Amino acid sequence: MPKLHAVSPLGYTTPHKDTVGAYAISEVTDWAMASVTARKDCGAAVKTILTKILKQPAPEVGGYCAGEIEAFWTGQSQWMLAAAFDEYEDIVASFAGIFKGKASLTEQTDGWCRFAITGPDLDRLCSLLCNIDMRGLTAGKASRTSIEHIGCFVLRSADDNMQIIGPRSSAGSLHHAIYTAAKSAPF
Amino acid sequence: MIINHPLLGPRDAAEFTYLGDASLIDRPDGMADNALPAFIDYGYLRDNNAGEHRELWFHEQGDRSWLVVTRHTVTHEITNVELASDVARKRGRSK
Amino acid sequence: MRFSAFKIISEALRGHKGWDATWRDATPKSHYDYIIIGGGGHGLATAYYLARRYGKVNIAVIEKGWLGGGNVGRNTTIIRSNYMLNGNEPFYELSLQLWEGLEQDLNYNAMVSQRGILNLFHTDAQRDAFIRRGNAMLLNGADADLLTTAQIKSRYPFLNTEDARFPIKGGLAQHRGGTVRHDAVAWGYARAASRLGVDIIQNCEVTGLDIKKNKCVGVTTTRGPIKGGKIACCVAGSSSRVMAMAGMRLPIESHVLQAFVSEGLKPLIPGVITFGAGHFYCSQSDKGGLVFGGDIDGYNSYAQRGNLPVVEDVCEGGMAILPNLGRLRLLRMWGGIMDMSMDGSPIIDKTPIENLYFNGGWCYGGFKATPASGLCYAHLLATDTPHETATAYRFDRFEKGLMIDEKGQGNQPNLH
Amino acid sequence: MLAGAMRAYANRWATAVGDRIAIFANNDDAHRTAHDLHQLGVEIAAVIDSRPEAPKSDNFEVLAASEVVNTHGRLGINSIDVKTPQGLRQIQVSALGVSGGWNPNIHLTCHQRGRPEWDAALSAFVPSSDLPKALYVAGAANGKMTTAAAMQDAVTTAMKIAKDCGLKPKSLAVPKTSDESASVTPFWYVTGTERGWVDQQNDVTVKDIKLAHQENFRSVEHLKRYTTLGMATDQGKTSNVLGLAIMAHTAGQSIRETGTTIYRPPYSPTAIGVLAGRSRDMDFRPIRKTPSHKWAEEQGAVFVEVGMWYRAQWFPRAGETHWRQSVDREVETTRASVGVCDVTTLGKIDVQGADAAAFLNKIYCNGFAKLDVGKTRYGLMLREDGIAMDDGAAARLAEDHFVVTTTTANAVGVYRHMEFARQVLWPDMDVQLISTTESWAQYAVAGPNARNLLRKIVDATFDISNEAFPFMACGAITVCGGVRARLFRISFSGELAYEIAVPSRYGDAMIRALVAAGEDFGGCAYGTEALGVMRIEKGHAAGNELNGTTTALNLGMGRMVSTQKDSIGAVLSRRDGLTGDDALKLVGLKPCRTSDPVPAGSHLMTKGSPIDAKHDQGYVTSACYSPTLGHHIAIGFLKSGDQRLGEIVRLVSPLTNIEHDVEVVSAHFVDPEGDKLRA
Repeated sequence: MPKLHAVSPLGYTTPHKDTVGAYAISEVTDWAMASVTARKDCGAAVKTILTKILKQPAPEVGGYCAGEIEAFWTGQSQWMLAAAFDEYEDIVASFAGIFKGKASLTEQTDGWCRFAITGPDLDRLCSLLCNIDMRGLTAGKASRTSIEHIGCFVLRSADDNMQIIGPRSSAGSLHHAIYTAAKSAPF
Repeated sequence: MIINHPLLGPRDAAEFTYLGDASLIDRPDGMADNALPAFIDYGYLRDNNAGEHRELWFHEQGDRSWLVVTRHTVTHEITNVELASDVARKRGRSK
Repeated sequence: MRFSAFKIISEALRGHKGWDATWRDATPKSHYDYIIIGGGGHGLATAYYLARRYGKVNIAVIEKGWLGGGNVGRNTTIIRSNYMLNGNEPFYELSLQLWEGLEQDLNYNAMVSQRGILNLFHTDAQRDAFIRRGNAMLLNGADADLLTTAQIKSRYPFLNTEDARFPIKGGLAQHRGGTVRHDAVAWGYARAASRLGVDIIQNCEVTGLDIKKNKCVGVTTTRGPIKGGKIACCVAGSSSRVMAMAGMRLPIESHVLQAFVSEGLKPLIPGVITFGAGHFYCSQSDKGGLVFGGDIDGYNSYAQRGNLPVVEDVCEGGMAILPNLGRLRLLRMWGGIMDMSMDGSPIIDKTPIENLYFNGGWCYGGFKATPASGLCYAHLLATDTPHETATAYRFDRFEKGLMIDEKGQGNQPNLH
Repeated sequence: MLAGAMRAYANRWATAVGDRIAIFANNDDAHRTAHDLHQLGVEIAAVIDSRPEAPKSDNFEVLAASEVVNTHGRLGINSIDVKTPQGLRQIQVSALGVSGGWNPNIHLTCHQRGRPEWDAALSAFVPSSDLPKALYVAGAANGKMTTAAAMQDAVTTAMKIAKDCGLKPKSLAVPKTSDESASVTPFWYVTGTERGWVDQQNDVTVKDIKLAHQENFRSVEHLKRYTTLGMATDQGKTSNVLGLAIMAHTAGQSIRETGTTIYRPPYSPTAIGVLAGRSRDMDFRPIRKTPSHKWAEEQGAVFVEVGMWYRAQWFPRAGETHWRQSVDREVETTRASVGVCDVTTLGKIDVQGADAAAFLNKIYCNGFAKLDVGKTRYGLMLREDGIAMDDGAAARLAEDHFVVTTTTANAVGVYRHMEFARQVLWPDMDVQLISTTESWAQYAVAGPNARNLLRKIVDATFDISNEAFPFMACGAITVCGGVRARLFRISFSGELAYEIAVPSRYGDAMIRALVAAGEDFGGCAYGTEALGVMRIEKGHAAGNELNGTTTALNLGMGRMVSTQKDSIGAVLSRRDGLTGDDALKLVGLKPCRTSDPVPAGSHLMTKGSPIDAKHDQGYVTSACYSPTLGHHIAIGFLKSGDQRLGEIVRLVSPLTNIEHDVEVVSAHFVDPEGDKLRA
């Protein structure tokens, strides 16, 4: 029986990395992700469980909690939960027990590509890419928006560190958009 | 146009998809005796007023909320934005 | 006074002192047999054909602003009859035939230019649908021509056939389609109607409909009440507002459609071209500016002005097929109010109120329909029966399930 | 040229537009221009001022109460005729500057259709007093034409904004500036000469405006359209006020009565490329690729754009010179043995919650409440107007968990529609939705050897025999030694078939493994063309049939619309006009002469009837060459089609010069009883 080897969203066997001037754009593939949506009337209970898992308060509207296990808010009573791929590849099975029917969990790991961007003045870089208020997107915030017609999540973990998460099928186009913006950045 | 999302704050209207008059919330009962005329009215007739208009927008490039936006159709001024689910519940659409 | 070559030469010699008013500005009388609400292209055409073809007299056209200031003055001037459905195609073909004889009919130069229209397609499914449509056109007596990519490349070498996200796989052409000087259409009909005795009353807004026992007997206006035999509403984007005065709700929403013009340049685009993988259409005016447009803005609006996301979308569509436009400057943009109907097709019908008639729901295809709309509406007003090419344009088609939905988008007006 | 332009050339770019300049003006600011030019060493021949009280100058001659009435020169100006109170004078010049005073820059206040108002003291239009909320105008744009007045206005307006925002601003000192005179007396045009230029770009003259008036184009909007005044690249910045003042004068009206047109965006002409940005050429829209894209490229696949996706159409092999050869081979191989096709692009929506089944019962016209766990069912979704919207399969993975598939093209719209139903129509149902389209790489494995192929892939702990995993079964499995996967026994091709899904990162490896496993049976990969051929042979409706105007009844699925429940679209689908005896029905069509094609887009006519639109009986939606049957086949819609099987009808396509007879047959050309599916 053949062994199945994984490839990254950009199609490489190891994650791809680019350096453009002061910017590093790195493909990130070592997170497993699942959407967590509270069942009817379970919003508060799910937040409590998330708080337990994250070991910090569950993210509020527009929030992003970085950590070993991380989560960001994606919609009403809905979060994306992420954990190390090696440990949590079957992430839904890993967490189904703790949510005990209070939330609907759906595997999202491979639905997305993720790019970590580090470098100076990310507000201005991102303002070339999307129309959200980047100065308002401080560390610990997440927002869904559109980048060159691609629906993406933009997460801010620090002033000089952002993550852009986009649909896996458009990884090439999204990477091209970020790369071009970094190249165009006059700073 | 900027839509002041009740959860997320001001967002560019380009992130949203428009559906139409908020009366689309009031879907008739398909099993009722008068269902056919009720659905013809629901499906096809609109007030279409020049002035304040309550309408449904979907935050497609955002949190996937359906919103009821109160907007002036002449000036485009938006005076109120609510979660459509809240409005629907108030209008008696709970199961 | 008739326009003629002789008249032009003699006036040129006399310092153009002899030209008279294009139309007569009338003061409202107390009663008309026919009151047409709306002095746009359709209203003026209705008055003209009512007088000319149906021999009616004592007709008024009342306009709240200046004549031709609605959609006939704010469109992209395209004429065509490339429709697919039998409810539509005979009507639009009638319209195209009327355009072909319009200038002789009206004795007015409306600059009818049959420079052709080309609808590009980019997928096999689109090709199949266009073949179906082209066949429907031919079966209805119109003209249609299927062009291969190679033919398109040789005739329109400036189109992006090299590096396109959605390559051009062919096109459906209607060579009899083209453009008309839009303002001149309103002026031409106004002049011809005025010469037949029609009263054209500007700056006269209808403020109410005088309805007694379910019968409309007149209108109240900002210039006083006017009694009428038959009252005909013909107000495009304002349809819902006017018919609300009669207590009617319509299967119509008002939406804004933007149009754009560039700075002038030497002849580039020989006809009208439409993009099939986005929404963009373009032609070049005789003055040299590119006239182009795209989608409606997408939300109910009476604002006669547009918003930027659609500007961006239209320019993206333009650059996708005409990359050579990149440095051409956009000069001016404007918006018109479209009476978007629930199936994308118009209504020319009696209302449930006696002697009150309705013409509307033209979506953003009203300009090309102007002559046939006027003729068919006049026919309905004169005979109380629908014109043979407009039998499907009834109010009751929605309750009966007989929608005429060219785009297959259903009851969502902003998608038509 | 404009006197202000002369000043700008001189002051900003150190350029003299001529060595002997005259300026014709009606305002004090033009004298400043003359003064500036003089200071820079340009000879000022004269300042001709229409006002009797013109300012005097020690440096140049000022002719008060005078007008320039003519100019001379062939390729450029070399002299002007000036009418002075003392009589006519000819003055030698190399350039003439004209100045009518300044207009406030009111353009932005018009972009929301604000109507400018006439300020008689200023002889200019100023912003509407009824500005949109939160729009303020200060300074010269607001008609404050001197630096000191503009500064004062800026401070006053800033205070007002602060107060309107609920702040309590401290008072601000107005900076001290010079307060030069901006006095102006209207002077619209020189009388006694016919060709006074008004719009210098569009060559509109005083005479043209008078002619417009004579012909009743008196509204300012008519004036603009009739003469093209103000429609060139300056958009009337230099000519509009002048033009309508002349119209007002001609009509014997005030300028206030005459009114003005409004300015439209953009303020400055803007390059189309700037507005389009990066969205051009290949970057016009993003590209979506499936996880097996790279593999397909290696196979030499020919791709086609489907929405944003690129899908492999067929996989040419050595010696195949025409696409039909490749497609026919792929179909024949699949029907004879086994084929593998990438179906990742189909939309997938995860539906969970206690009310998941009840929710699907609302969304689909057919019933879902009683679907067993571990089973899949075909679902037809209607729009609320009763027209078919989309179709797909819904698999019940658990009591409270379904995964729903949509067509590739409609994935986004269906998701939006389902969220509408969930949030707006039934806000208190316990149901949660999320798209999982991209999470799974999904492959169809079809053909008599499909199960045999899968046995080489699916881990042995899972029994996929016909008994354990029958037609329409679904479930979670593992493949290739423990990789999580989902298996659905559904068929689009009409063959014994499965769809198998693995997490997308394994998609590339999976397609390679499936194709390699298929080689043992002489199998192959097939693309969207072969997929299309097989679905037409089987009579399955797809995008060409679900064209936004067809109902369940048209599609031959009228009985699926349940009357036992309230589902979206059911009520309006029952309208008389949609259910008449002559309603279109989906039928199969085959040529009477087997070499004839049956192309999509053709129309159908009753044999012997006139060939015109009035006698139209239907149209062909999808067509292909069927390698299985050895001739072309098609499906399409025909009036009362289900009653007309066996009838010979006329197929016409005047656009492509085709006309011949075809036979109406069942749309199920291959395996109508479905024995293969259940094998």
